[in-house]
Amino acid sequence: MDLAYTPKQRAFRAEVRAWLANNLPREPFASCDTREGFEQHRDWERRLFDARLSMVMWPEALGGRGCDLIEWLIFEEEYYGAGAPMRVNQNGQLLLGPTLMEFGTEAQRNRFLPRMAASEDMWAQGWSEPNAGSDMAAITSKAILSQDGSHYVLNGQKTWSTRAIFADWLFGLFRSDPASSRHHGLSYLLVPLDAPGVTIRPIQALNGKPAFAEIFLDDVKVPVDNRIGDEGEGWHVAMATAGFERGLLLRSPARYQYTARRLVELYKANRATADRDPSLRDAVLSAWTHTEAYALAAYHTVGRLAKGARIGAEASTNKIFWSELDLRMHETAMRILGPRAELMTDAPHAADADAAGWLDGFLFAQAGSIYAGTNEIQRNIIAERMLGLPK
Amino acid sequence: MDLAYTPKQRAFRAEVRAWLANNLPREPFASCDTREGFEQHRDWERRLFDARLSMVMWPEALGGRGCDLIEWLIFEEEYYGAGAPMRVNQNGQLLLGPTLMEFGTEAQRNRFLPRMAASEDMWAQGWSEPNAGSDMAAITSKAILSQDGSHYVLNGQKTWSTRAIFADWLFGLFRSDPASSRHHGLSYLLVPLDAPGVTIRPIQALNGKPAFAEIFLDDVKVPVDNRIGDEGEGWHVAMATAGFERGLLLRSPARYQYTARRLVELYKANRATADRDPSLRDAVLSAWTHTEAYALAAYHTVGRLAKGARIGAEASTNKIFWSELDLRMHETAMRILGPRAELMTDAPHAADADAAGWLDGFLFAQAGSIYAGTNEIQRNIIAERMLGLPK
Amino acid sequence: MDFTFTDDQLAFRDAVGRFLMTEAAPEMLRSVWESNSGRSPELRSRLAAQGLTALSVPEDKGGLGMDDVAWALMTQELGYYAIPDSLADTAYVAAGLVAALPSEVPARDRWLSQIAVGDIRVAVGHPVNPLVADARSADLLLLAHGDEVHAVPRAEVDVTVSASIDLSRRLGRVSWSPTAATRVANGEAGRALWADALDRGTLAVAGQALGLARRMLDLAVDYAAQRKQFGKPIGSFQAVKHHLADVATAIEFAKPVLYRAAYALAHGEPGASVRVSHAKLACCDAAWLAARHGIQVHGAMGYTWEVDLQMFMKRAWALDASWGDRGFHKSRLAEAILADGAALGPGHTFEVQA
Amino acid sequence: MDFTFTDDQLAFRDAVGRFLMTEAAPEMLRSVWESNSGRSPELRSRLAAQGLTALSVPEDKGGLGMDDVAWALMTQELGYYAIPDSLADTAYVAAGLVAALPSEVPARDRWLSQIAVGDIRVAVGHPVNPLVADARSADLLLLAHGDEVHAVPRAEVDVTVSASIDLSRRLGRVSWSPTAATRVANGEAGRALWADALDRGTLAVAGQALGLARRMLDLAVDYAAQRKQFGKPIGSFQAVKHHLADVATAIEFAKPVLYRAAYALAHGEPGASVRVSHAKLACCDAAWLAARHGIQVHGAMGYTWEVDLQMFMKRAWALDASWGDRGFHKSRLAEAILADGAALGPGHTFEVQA
Repeated sequence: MDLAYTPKQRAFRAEVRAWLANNLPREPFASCDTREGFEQHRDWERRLFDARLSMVMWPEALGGRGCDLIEWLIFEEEYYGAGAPMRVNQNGQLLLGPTLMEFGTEAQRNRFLPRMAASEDMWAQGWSEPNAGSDMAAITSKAILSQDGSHYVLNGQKTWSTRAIFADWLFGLFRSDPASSRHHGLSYLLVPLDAPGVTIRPIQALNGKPAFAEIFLDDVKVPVDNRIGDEGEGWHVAMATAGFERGLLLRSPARYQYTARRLVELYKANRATADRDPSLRDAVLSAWTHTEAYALAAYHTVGRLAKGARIGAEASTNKIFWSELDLRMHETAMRILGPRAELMTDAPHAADADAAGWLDGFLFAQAGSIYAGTNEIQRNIIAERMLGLPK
Repeated sequence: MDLAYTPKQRAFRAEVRAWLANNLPREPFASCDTREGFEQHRDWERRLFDARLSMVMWPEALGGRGCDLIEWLIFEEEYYGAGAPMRVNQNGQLLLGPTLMEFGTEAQRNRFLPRMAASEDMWAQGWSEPNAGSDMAAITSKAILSQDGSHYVLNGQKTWSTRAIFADWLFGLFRSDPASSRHHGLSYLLVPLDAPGVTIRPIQALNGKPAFAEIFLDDVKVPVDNRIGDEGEGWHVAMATAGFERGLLLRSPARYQYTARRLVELYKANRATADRDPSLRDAVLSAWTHTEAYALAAYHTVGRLAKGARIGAEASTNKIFWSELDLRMHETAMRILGPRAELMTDAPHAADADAAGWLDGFLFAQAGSIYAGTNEIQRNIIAERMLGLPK
Repeated sequence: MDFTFTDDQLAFRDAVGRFLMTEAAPEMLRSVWESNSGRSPELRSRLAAQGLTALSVPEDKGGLGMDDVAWALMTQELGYYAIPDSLADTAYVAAGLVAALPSEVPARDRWLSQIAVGDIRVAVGHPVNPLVADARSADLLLLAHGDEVHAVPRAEVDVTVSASIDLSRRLGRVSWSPTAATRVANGEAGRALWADALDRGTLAVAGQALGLARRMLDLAVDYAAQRKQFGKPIGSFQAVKHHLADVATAIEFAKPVLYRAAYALAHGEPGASVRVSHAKLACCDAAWLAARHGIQVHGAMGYTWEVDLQMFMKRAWALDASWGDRGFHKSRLAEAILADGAALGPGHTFEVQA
Repeated sequence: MDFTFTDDQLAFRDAVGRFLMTEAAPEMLRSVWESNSGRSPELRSRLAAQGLTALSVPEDKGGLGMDDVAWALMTQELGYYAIPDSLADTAYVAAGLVAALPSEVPARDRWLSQIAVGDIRVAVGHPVNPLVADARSADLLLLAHGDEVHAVPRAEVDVTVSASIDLSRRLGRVSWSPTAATRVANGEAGRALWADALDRGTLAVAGQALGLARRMLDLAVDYAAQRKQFGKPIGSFQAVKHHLADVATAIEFAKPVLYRAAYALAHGEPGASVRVSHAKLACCDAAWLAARHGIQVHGAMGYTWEVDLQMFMKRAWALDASWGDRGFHKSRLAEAILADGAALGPGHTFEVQA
């Protein structure tokens, strides 16, 4: 155990910090669930890419800089600690990206990853279907191989596809063996969203913005080259991704530590009123202890990964921990804000800086225990795979 | 809605208060899980009976005074508010008693109830078996009717029978139809514990005292006159009792309100140290709000019963509410006591009055979410019978 | 001692419920939410036609002269159907305040009968609320200047609107200048009027929160019964059952707290304010939990604008800190419970110490 | 940056675990619990024979010179097997304190080698604990008189015993009179020694609590897998699964907090005390939850003396407030977190501000 950062790591932190200090947008962007905000975030991603900071863990050849996981954590700390914009293409970069690295052909990696790192292609995920939510293996969307074996013909419907109305590509699972059921006979395909037969209908989220979309596929032709891994192996390929999603990559600790810091500041700025409810002070302290615990667990896991360990079912404990922590922190903020909590941040009165962002964050936190596998499913996984309790 | 007590109700409260003031034991009794304490509590019950205060709701002819439920609540408030001893025969009086009233023959009522009210007979319950806990319908203990139909022959094992090593009688369910299964073919029988073939083995509780017993039945003869209700109807008869148990009777609000008052006093006496943990003040306030809510719900229910309503699955909400409230209150007391919490109250150092009783209460509170149907079972009942969710 | 409602009270509650079920259906809620004014004159006039604006107005002023206990039932219905209107502000809080004005106030009786027939919408600007609900659409505003109560016509105030997450709440910051002409009470009388208004406003929120909790529970139960995953209704999974059982339990034990507070208020009990704060906390806890488990049971559907649940959740979240946030009401509780010689414990649930 | 243990550290931990599994089996625990002294000399000497009494003693004094990080693993094993002995008090807390005494103290080296070979049991009377663990059975007591540290032979103190719910904890109130002969440190040095002892004692409790949590989880999992109701193992019911998943999660996120605190202590980081308080709170929370869900999953069996669970629960409850209760450690946290200019947020998890 050696908890000192190496000079190289310190230098990298300094570089990232300096770059952000010089390049951070002066004005906050519009919500990335709007066209305007989406483009602002996309431009920002291009600037990150030009500084080779968009996907620091990727090989240089693919637009990254070959950082290890510790350096990645350092990047995340600086990035979120600076209050930098959310990563609008992260579903592609962090869910599909690692899958392509592991299961893609060299041609596929070269074709898709650099453009993904540069956000020239924006990606939306296509897992869920109207009747395949928690039960993902219930997927029915079909991908039938053409006679000549050159392409698949897709029919069906996907849903809950994040910001798909603004995206260029869809990645997801399709049933390539019509006779198959459950986890078998699925293939992992990449679908251009401008292909004939694709219809995209926005779904308005709690905040009234088109944060998701339904995607209808009507005889959509997708070349076989767009399949990742072998035909029928899609579940296996996707689960690796799901593992990543539940695990660290998509939810590094830094953003929660940043929220905790803001919460402490909010409490200190409103202490007189906040302390009328004694539970709030305790909740604020817990915000620090729990985000710190999450960060420590991340470094511990990363260290074990570096020594060859694999993330197993404990990834599910991460999912539960960050989603419920994030919700508690935002609930605490709402309680501290009291009557100001309900006000839309674009409302004049709420312009007092205190309140900014908390309501949006509170609404978004409501979804944390639902997406990427509900927390009920995660607890089942922990009990069955980590503790070995009977199905 | 009229929330004023009638003159009659006020007079009754005054009478009970005066009697308790004159008759309360000066010294606290030993634990009723010990022989010594059991006898002390039994003598106390006799004194209550002589004042016709042991079963105030029972008809005068059976040793009560025909009080209605409001008067009963008043009695409980005065009784527990005065810190009077726990009711050592309550399993019989409150579980079996109402069942006898509803399903017993006149002969059975006259034979058993007055002696029960006077605690001349002490009763233990015989529901659980080693493999029939939460799943009570899994009962296998047999009661086979003799050729001449004069008596049953009992064989099997009961367990978790409260203070059975000190008791005179057992009431419980037995499978009188060997071919039956689950809820069918069970009969409700009263078994004298001095009958040949009965063996009682004490079970030490968390506190090291013989609070329960296992009861082994080996060809025990029980006259058919000791059956309550029809043969094979035992489940139906017992469920009425179980309903009472989960419901109000066994857990009137007063004892929890008394605990909440003691907790407020404990907090005020230790405020300087307690307030270092801000969550404690909030927990203390919740103790009052939740016990008060429980009392209000009781009066509301009693009022509805008086108008002819029945307690249904909402009885299960009572069970969850009082058991989790009681545990939280005792956990809060442990936290307020800090390093004094772990000390046995008979230990010299703990003689500071503050701590007395909290540790014992904390241990006992651990069982509240388990006995009388675990809280998991209760939540299933609420969901399925009160909300109508699918089994 | 009878802690239940009369059959008449329950029958009236049921009638109002049936009325709102048809008049305030979710589709209609949606259209009002998305409208500019956030208010529907048609709805308001139908509410008036039902006599709902006249509930608190004394009978000799053309009202029904109902008390706080009746409102404990009524506000639950308003919450259950999340009616996009501030009816309780006008018909309960304001009506109560106006009725308690000294008879010298010339306009008092006129206002009462206008409220009764539904001619005016009255906004109440209690100091505990930084913004005034319906300030813009009100005809008359009751505003505080220290202890003074002022009744100010809409024309005499400026309103800056703030948007709430609950689009059926229309909040505004009011700028105005108190004059002798607008003052209707002051000093001790003013203090008393504002104190009563605070308790009534709080009780109205508590009742609505409880109604919202019941509605969100019903919505979640319906969804859990029909939505299938892994080949069976999700409502058959124990985790879902236990989430909803917890909501049902919270509701069961908030209800009587609300009723006790209403009775204390109606009978001017000394401890009424503490009972009211208790009711607000208990009912808002139930609503908060119902929202949390409600959206969890709905899964991604619950996170959408299309599914009705969102309107009820947002209303619950918005009302949570209105008419005094948790800190405010917890302090009122703490003051009473931790006071020396506070009458706590068995026997004090209904016995009012003089 | 490597926040993991070396293979050697883990191997040693495993070896100790295997040793305790056989030497401190539940039956043996029971017999020691029910004995008068609550201590087993045989066990103590076997622990010494394994070198466990020598872990913290410097190598030149015949010890293994292990640091706090090693103890973060070791104390978990002591907790997991709930060994009925105060080994950590002597071999970790006291050894650390004695080793840090000024070399002028004549007896220092003798004590260290006696500790190393297991000849003496040392009780530590830190002011944060009202009673002294093992005061009666100790050979030497380290006692506080203001900032002064006194090393007092058992013969020179009177001990009044208090019984704990955890029968393997033997607590005593100590009466004694400080003399120049017993004083081994004072002033600044004394303050520093007591401060270190507090952090070590706290860390030792945190580690044991985490070990207890892991054991109670294992016991509950085993029981849930074999106990059948309604025709299937209760472990297949979602409610039971979710109870135990929550315990597993609490443990997962307490572990690294414990390790971080141990490292901070071993390297004398300025913020070490805050890390230690954090570890105590996180590990005791995990243990408290493991006890609660553990007994719930065991049902009535968990409420009995016969089932092993009770010994682990009682130990967890007893340790919860030892070496500083929650209020004490929460205040230490609050002071640091709410301080002006506190270094919070991303990037400060390992960066120590000078």
